[in-house]
Amino acid sequence: MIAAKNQPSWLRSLLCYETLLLAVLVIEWLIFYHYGTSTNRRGHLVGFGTLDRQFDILRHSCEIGLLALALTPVILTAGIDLSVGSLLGLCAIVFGKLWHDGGLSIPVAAALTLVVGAMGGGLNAGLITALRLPPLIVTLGTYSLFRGLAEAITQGAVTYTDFPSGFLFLGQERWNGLPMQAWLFLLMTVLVWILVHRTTWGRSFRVIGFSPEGARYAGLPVERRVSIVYILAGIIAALAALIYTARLGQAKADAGTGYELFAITAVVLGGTSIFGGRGSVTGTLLGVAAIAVLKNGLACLPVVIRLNAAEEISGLLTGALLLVALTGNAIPTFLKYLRAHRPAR
Amino acid sequence: MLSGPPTPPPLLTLRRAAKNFGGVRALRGVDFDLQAGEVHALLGENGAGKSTLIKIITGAHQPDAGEIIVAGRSLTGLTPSLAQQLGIACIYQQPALFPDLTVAENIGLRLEPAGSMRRINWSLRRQRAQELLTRVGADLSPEAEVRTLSMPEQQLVEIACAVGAGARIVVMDEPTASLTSREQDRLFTVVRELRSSGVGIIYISHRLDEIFALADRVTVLRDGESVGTHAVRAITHAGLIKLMVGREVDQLYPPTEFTGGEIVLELRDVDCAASGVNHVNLAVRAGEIFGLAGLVGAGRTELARVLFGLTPADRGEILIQGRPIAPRSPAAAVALGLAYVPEDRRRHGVVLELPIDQNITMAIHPRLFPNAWLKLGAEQKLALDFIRDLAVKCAGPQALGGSLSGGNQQKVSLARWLATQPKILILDEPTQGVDVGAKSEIHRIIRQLAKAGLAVIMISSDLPEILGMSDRIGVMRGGKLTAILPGQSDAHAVMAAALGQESEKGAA
Amino acid sequence: AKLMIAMMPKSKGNAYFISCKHGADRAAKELGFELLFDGPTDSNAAKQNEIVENWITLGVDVITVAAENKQGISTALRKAQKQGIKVITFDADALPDARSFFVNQATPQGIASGLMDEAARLCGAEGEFAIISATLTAGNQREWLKYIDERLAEKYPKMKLVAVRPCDDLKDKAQSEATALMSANPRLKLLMAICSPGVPGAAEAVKQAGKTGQVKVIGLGLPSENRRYVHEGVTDSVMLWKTEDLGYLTIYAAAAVARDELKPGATSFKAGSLGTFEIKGDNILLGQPFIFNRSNIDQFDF
Amino acid sequence: MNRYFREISVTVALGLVLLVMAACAPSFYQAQPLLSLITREAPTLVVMCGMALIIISRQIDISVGSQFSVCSIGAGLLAARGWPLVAVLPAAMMMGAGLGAFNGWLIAGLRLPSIVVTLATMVMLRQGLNLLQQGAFVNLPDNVQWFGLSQTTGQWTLVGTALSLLLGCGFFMRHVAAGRWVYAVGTDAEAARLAGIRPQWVTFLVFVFVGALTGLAATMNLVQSPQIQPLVGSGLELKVIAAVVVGGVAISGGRGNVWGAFAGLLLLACVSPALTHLHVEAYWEKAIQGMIILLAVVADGLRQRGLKGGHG
Ligand SMILES: Nc1ncnc2c1ncn2[C@@H]1O[C@H](COP(=O)(O)OP(=O)(O)OP(=O)(O)O)[C@@H](O)[C@H]1O
Ligand SMILES: Nc1ncnc2c1ncn2[C@@H]1O[C@H](COP(=O)(O)OP(=O)(O)OP(=O)(O)O)[C@@H](O)[C@H]1O
Ligand SMILES: [Mg+2]
Ligand SMILES: [Mg+2]
Repeated sequence: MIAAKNQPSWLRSLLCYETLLLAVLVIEWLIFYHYGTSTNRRGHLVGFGTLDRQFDILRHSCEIGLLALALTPVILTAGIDLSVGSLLGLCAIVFGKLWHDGGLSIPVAAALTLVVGAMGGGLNAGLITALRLPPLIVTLGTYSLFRGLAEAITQGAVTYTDFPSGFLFLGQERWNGLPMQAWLFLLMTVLVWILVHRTTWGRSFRVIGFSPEGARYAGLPVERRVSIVYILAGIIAALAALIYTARLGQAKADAGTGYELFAITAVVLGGTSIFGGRGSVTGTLLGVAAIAVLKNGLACLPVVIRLNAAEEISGLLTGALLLVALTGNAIPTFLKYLRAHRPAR
Repeated sequence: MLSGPPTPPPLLTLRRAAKNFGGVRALRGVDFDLQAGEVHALLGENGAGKSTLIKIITGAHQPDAGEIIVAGRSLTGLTPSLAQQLGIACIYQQPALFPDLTVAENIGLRLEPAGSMRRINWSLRRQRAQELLTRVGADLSPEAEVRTLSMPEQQLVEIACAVGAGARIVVMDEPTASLTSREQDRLFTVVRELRSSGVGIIYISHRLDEIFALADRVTVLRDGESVGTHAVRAITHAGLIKLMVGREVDQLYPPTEFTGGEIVLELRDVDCAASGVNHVNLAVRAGEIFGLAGLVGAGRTELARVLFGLTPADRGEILIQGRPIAPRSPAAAVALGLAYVPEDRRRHGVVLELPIDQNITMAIHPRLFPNAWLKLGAEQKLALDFIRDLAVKCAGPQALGGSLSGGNQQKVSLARWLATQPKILILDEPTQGVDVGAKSEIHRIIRQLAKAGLAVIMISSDLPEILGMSDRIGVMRGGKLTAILPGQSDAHAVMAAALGQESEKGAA
Repeated sequence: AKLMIAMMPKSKGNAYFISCKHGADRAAKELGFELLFDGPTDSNAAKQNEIVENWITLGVDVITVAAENKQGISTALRKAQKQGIKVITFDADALPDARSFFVNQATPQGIASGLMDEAARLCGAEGEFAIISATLTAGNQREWLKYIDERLAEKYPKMKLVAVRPCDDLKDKAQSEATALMSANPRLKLLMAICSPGVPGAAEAVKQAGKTGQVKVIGLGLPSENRRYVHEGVTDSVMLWKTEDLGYLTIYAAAAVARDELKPGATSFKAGSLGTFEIKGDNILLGQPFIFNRSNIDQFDF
Repeated sequence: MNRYFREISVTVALGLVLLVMAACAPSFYQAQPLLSLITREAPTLVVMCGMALIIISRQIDISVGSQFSVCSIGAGLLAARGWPLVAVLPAAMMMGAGLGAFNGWLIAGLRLPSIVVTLATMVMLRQGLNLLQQGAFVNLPDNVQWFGLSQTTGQWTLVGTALSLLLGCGFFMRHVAAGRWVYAVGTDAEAARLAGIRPQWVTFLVFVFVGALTGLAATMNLVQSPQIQPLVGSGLELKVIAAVVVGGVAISGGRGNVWGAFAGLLLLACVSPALTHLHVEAYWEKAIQGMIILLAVVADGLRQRGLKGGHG
């Protein structure tokens, strides 16, 4: 995006947005490693540089990471899904209810939860494709609807807890060195990456993002492809719900409140254009990482902890980072615009 | 100073205007002038820089170098609104209208004076719009939303705007590209009226006969440079073409070699209420070029859309090689061997943000990538072949569709559908906005495809093209196929059928 | 070095906890400790976890927590304990093995029956009333509602709870809800708000509806936010323990635990200027909730 | 073929709700509670007018809720310091306009996508306010409430202000050139440029305008009670966006009007009190809100589909 046309291709790929973001991430990481790791007053080595902490960051960012992953293809098709956070909540409740009240075994309940996620995504998909409604409005409606159903099912009151330890393993333990959910997240990342970057489906998401009409005239099955991205988003949201439930050991109707905004922030920070067509899964991954590292790294700085406002400061900085990234990403197009519309004299 | 003939000072002068887009040098130091009361034609191949030149004149683009002098004033930093104040009006190649607003409001927004806090008089607006529409011969309601209009109808609204602006300089970038001869005649009358009232008109067209019919002087552009300005009276057809292309071009249509083949496509009583297609019966044979003529809004594009599954038929039968089919989506139609090169190439034909190679392979994903797995090498190779075969002028297969000129976009759009190796090819205005060189190239390709056994349906508003290329000519009116004429019909018979004056014996 | 005590409310913007903080600040000053006070801006179990992690990083000496959710926070607290950090809870307890003491301001039963009894007293133990809660899903609210229901069934059969409406901790929404509740239930005798923004919201609604005295308002809230309405006679009484004392006591207990002065098995505990408190098991009891009304509200400035 | 189908269908839906209420719970229609309800929605209505403009110009602003909070607290602090209301009001509007100008500069000046810019400023404003105010209420002096008038006069003043603003916006958007420019820019910014309109200025000014309106709305909310909470206005953005789109303003710009948005706002604002009157349990409320949003757009979608067939 930044490179001009006549540069060699290796240089162009080096200067792409993802590389810059990676650089930011590495710098961020090094700074926090340096200033955020210490032997604390109790004599323990603590902070950002400890392996435990790194794993915690990983564990805490998996759900939002999954939602960001789910949103990447959606945003590539120039759509949006505001309902993923609510769907996460609904799925968590459904899972809890199936297991607790329905007496189903964990795997069956989990499988059914994924089906419910797919159905939630399918509702979005149906309204968006069959009736040609704008995704923003449809998912604004289902944002309320899904959360409302979760509250209605539990009457707002029930919290499902006491899941068996075999299930909690999914969210709280390590397997082969990494937290269990990190493996799942990795697997999903690879799958979505392949889908988006290596298959004709991913290609058609982009075409639809740039020009839905053009895609239809080219004989691409637009409705089916668009449906797929929303259904996939629903399934991934359901998976995130399982992980969330396992991590916290409880399923409650307010699970995942506000997650959609974090996920969208991560996707956009990752360089995916909100207007569709442009973007990459790698970027999303880096975006999620950049936000998670910023948030957790800040919280490791003794200065920030003593200010008693880690959350506020990280919120402020995330917003600022987003604006800076956007501005940076927009500079080339802006310059191009200037060149086209102003005399060079 | 040179002492020329004693002409009054020109309305507009351009001196050494230059414009680059990134690496593309669209204009390199062009001189141009326009006198009051003349029609000055601009001619050149696709991508020669005509549209860029006029965008500089209207302030839509700022030149990188050079000078614009309007009425003796040298201008820097010309903007669209300043240009309007100076009396420059323009009909762009791509209608620059507001699709969500009504025709009346579109005209109002262009023509009413500036002033942000001004009251809007809606009835005056409507009345004025109605007058202008009548004047340019457009049978449109001022209350219609522009998005519901077809391309040619939108073009008419643009013309109405330009006429209404009372401008001293009117620029028309291929205004007739999608007009049929009746609107064209109407437009010519308007242009002549304007000229006689002292307006200077810059007129761009790829149709040479229009230039000879209308223009006083002609400036030819080649590769962003002016290769000379001539009085139309003093130059010949062939001379002009040579100036444009730099070589002689055979302007004759390649001869038909159609001798008859099996029926590939058959329509029986096809109806589509949503798009107004009404009881169409038709049979097209392998190797045949079936031309579809008609006036604006006659429903030819609509028929193509029905065939291609964009607006599925609700009654009747469509058969391909005798088998009944019911395409309900373009995807289904493509699988059945249909291909449709749409008329609005910027919206439907190419995806402007994607590179040429991806544009070309877009319709053949299932065949080129059978496991849904992308193979970029194969894609690139295929694209290079088409770029070579169709002589697409571009920086390479990775160049974005949007960086191409209109004609080259058309070739990419055509390439996409040739790549599907269809049985039936529907071409909607295949040479609209395409220069003579490329046009004869496309005609040759169409002929070749027919010879290879394709059934071709060619929709065109360019009557000579229909007459020259078609083996049979279908004429549509009001969504009905009203007549099918033999290929060697004369223009009168076709026009009569299109206008509905045709009698039964005409068809026999 | 100075001892460092960290205190976490359920949500730090909440006036209730801000008032706790005042007491805690006072205690920390008296004892010469450094006090950290941080929490989520909205009640959120996951964020509480993260903040505990931060404090482990810093290596504070004691962590005191008002747990949003028992299970949610306990893992992190156990981790802190493993690192030698002492943990006590206040306001809302975690699992017993994740902390050494719980500073118990009042049991949920105590709060619920206190509110219910006060409501019954004001209504003459009969008639309709409605409740405004924080959010539908907040854990403590659910618990209080449960005990209110129990108390109602047990002691006040002639009273009828007509509706429970959440206000999302927004005062303005509480006001709208209260307005609608009053017009939908013309025989409504009392509005009970069980979250602190709800009380002034309900009071404002009653005042604007001109039903002062006709519809009574009670709730859990701070004197400072309700003083005006209590004086105007809109709000009849606000129930709350002395929140400053809660903060003060918590910090004293934390300090004592840190210095190993307070050990399991103790039965009483002396907290600075407040005097001695009873310990029941591992619960340090603050005492009964306090009811503020027109006669005494001016004596309190939190 | 009716251009105003959505506006009409929303109004019909609103009418249905009101009819149901008349049949099932006539207690809904009592003058004082209704006036109270309308007064509470008056600031929302003001913000909604701004949001309608923004969406018509093909942008979106999800930071209005945070702007509202900042203006409320800012104005509250000024009032608490003894500023008279005549000074507080313009100050709040200036504050809002400033915040809007910042958004507008990023969106129109630097050409950044509005949904992301305002997402960032939403988070930043909210967190900044948390940082400074730590959630504490601001107590207001007595003379602020109802502008120092009586309650009924104050309520009517607020309702009157909001309604005249609605009328003004409606008139402006239909009959004043600048209003039509907003439509033109929302329909096609490039075409607007070629027609001599400066789309970037229009966009910028629309954001400034909505900021100023948010400041006005914050003040209108401020005078309604003796204290103000920093959380005030959270969730406001979703409420007004939902009202505007349910009321038929196209999210893709260029279509719709404030009247439809007004009907949408009334419809959504009615749901909660209506459920209370019908004695429906509170935990159904969000689900029903969601259903209403979906039904309103589905009705329109079905109609469009019926009209256009397979057209795209
Ligand atoms: N916005 C743009 N960005 C990049 N390149 C451009 C742009 N507009 C035009 N060009 C390039 O400038 C050259 C001149 O284009 P222009 O549209 O002026 O040609 P034209 O003579 O009007 O052709 P046609 O007859 O096909 O309309 C072409 O090579 C085109 O690709
Ligand atoms: N999207 C649309 N919705 C409703 N009506 C439409 C739409 N597009 C076109 N029409 C109408 O359908 C009729 C036929 O369309 P169109 O003008 O494309 O036919 P055509 O014969 O292909 O003309 P041409 O090829 O000269 O453009 C016209 O009356 C037009 O107004
Ligand atoms: Mg051109
Ligand atoms: Mg056509």
